[in-house]
Amino acid sequence: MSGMASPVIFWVLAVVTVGAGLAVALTRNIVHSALFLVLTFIGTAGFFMLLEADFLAAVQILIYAGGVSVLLVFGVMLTRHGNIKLSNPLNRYKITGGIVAALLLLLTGGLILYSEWEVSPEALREQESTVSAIAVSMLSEYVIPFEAAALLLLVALIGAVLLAKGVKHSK
Amino acid sequence: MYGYGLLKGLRVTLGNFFGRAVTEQYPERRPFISPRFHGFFQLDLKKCNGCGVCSLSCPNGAIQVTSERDENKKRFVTGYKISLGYCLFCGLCVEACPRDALRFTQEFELSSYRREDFVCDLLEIEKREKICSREPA
Amino acid sequence: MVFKRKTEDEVLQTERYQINLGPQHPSTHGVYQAILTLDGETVIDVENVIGYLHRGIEKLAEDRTYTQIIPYTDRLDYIAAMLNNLGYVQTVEKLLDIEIPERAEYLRVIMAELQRIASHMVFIGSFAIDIASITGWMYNFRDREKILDLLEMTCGSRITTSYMRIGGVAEDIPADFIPILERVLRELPEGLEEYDELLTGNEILIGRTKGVGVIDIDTALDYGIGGPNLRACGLPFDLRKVRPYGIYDRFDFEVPTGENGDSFDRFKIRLDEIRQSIRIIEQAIDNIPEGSVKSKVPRNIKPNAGEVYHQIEGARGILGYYLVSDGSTKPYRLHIHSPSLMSLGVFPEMTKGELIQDAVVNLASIDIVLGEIDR
Amino acid sequence: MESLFINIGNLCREKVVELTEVLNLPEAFAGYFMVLIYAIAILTFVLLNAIVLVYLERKIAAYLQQRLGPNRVGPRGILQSLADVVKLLGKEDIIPRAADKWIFRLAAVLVIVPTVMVYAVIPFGKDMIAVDLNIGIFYFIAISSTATIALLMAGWGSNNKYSLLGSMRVVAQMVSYEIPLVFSMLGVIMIAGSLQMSDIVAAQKDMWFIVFQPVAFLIFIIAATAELNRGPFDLPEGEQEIIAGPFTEYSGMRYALFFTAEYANLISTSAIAATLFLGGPSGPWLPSWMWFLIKVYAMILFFMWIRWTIPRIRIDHLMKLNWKFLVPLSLVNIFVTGVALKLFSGW
Repeated sequence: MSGMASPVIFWVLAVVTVGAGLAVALTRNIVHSALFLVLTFIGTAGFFMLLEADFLAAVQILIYAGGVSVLLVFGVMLTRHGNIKLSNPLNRYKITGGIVAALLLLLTGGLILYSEWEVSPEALREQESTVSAIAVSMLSEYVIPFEAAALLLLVALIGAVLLAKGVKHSK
Repeated sequence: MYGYGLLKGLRVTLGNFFGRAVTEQYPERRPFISPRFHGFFQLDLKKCNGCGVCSLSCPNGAIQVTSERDENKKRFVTGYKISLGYCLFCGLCVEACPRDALRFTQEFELSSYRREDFVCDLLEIEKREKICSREPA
Repeated sequence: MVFKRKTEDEVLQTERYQINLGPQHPSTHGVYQAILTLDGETVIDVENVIGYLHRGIEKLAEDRTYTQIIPYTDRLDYIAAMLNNLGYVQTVEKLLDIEIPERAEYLRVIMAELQRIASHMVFIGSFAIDIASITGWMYNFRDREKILDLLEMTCGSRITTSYMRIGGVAEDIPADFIPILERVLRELPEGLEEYDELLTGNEILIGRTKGVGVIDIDTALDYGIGGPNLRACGLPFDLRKVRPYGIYDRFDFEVPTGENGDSFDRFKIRLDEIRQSIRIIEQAIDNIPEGSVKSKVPRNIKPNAGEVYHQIEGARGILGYYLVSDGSTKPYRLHIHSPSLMSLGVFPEMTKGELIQDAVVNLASIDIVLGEIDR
Repeated sequence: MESLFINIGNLCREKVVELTEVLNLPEAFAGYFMVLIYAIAILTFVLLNAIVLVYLERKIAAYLQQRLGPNRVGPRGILQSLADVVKLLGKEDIIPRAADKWIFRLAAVLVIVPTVMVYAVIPFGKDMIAVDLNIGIFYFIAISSTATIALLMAGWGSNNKYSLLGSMRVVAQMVSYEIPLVFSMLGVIMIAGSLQMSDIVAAQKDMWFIVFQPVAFLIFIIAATAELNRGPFDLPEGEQEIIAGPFTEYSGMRYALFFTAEYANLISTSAIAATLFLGGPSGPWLPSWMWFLIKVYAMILFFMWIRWTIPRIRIDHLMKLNWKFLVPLSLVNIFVTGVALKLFSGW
């Protein structure tokens, strides 16, 4: 991205993403808020693009934005009225929810503020593509977390299969 | 092997892909209409005496025949209206005609825009055609 | 934390909903409505709603002479008009107790079997289209056209034939009928081969129809189903064989039966029946005598007071006519026992617990014609 | 001939650069204009081909069924789809009263966006990729996965039970068939060693990947048919059961947009199949873009042939086919490819 355009794009993206994020929380219709969630994810993917992390951007769209459709299905199937207020049993805990959200914001904000970011554009330029860089670091430096995540996903997968099977038996 | 049936089906359709089309190309090529086809009606004025058997035989009462008697007490037809909107094209009237005056033609394009057009006066049509045919070409 | 076992009511219940299959729907055969209660894609309950095509043919018949009713029978099962004609005229003949000429009997058999083939072809075609093989439908209608041409040649109409008359048939066949018929009979097996390759052997079709919509013999008999649908359950009950009417006892043919009574058997049995009908027609061509085609019947038919019931093997099952005469020129009452109505009755039974897609296939497989159901 | 379109592109670029100089705009604007020009070119290509494909589909179906197909408008009916477009434009735009109006309206527009976006990475010819991203094929997968959302929006927004049922089927089908689709591509990517489209095309210089990866090609064809909602896998719009699925309530131009998207997807998926397995835009004698078109249309004809022959599969069989056959098979394929690569080329 050329120098002049990126601030403009950044601010457009920022407004869209944050606005959509707010809309997710504030919209009453659950399907609408899921759709705004898609917009939030796509905005985040845009940020990754701006940071020249194109692989991450594609992953963001594939996994999150694409995956929202499943969320939407759940939203449609598990709610009766299309109105969150009526179908969400946890809606009463306003104060608790507010406190948790504030704490989370504090935590992440603090982490962002106090971490020392190493920015080296040169190192980025050296690599041909982010894909191979990610591949190399995943299979060398971070191989144990990578495998652990894989194992976790496998467990989740088998668990899902078992749950689905169990429902069928009880019928 | 699973999938063999699908392949056989694909072969059949591919074979027919290169075959000839079997559909009728109606306005360009007139279809062959068999001689017995139940199309429009034709009334032979010379034979018809307006007896009204056809009208009686019609299950739907689609035919209206009016007749008068001339000075020799001989009956002749004065009006022959057939309502195509009610007609079943079953052919009972043609079969019932004792003098073979009524018969079917192969004309099948009988659609019309107005309801009134379905009431056809066979007498009028016959007369008109006679005049037309008399005129030199 | 203690986990309590949830009772039946506390377990997450899925909401059921209803959708209308018809009266305007791509796959109802005619104007028919089925109210499906669904749980997801599974059909929980089916409710038949009929009567959209009611024209009061039975009542109309009370105000028509015996001959005038014939064109109305065309409109009952409009896929197989010849068979309706045949059933009706044989009923009146039974009431009048008249003999009909040999040639007319043979012509009736030829026409009835041709019509049966045409009707089964419509079944195979619409079955194909209901599992979304539109090409199969086209091929069937291509071959059915040949039969319709033959019918048009003989009686002037393609669908509403009105060919049979009380005491015979309306007209003798034209001179070139038999050669053309023989050619068509030679060509039909080629077409059948094509359907076999395109449809019968198709794994997707087999997967969708085998074991789907199963009717066992007892259920079928309870619901009064006849015809191919009953034979698909494995019972070789064919009126042409069991209680021969007309001259059917002179023909040599087999009664194909199915094994499981599922949709596939109902599909397959029609293909087999087409082959048997071809056999019957071939025998009829060989043996057809010369002679008149209509016996002497008074123009005004006035049967003695009385009642009669006659049934024939229609394309869809047992087609029965119940006729009450009060001695006048018009029947006092005509009741038509329509096979489709019987078949439709079992549709909810066979569809419950299956998927929507199966419901469509099941509806196609029982081969209903709404003209006959609503009358 | 070979560099016809490249020359046109260069000519455009020169003119645009001149124009920006005349207008005294910053240099970067020339790049933006070029992006716009590429986008318009691709959109024209997609729309033109969609119109051709509507005609072609009807003709192919007709010939397979021993009919003639459209033959009224123009010679041999070639103007039929144009006439249809005009008719659709003139039709009333019906929005059901109970519909979620914004979602209903938006869905018809959104469905076309990812469809057109994937064309950015398709190699139409030698050096004829709009953006040769180094994650090319992954970009295609990511973008095309979002098409599900638009269809789901259409189904939910219509507030119609048939539509909702259809969009549920869309999600179930498209989300699950994405897995074998991606896995079947992996074999090719492993051999090519790159996600970049130009690298994948270059790797097939000697031999098309269909030779090395026949199983992957088979899986790709099946999964792609399911992703396209075509032919035996057209459950989401299964006419016999749920009228037209998510499109039931749509009429006029909105319906046409769904139709266009469907055919645009058909072209792009065929293009991907041609690029990954059939050597992309390479071939002797003819210019590369012509080879590419020939290969794409060969794939399209194949898809049409299948659609008009094979009956629709049932939903539970659909899922079984995916999870019990295609996914394991594609995993085995990846494993075998890896072992073979290790044995024969030592990475």
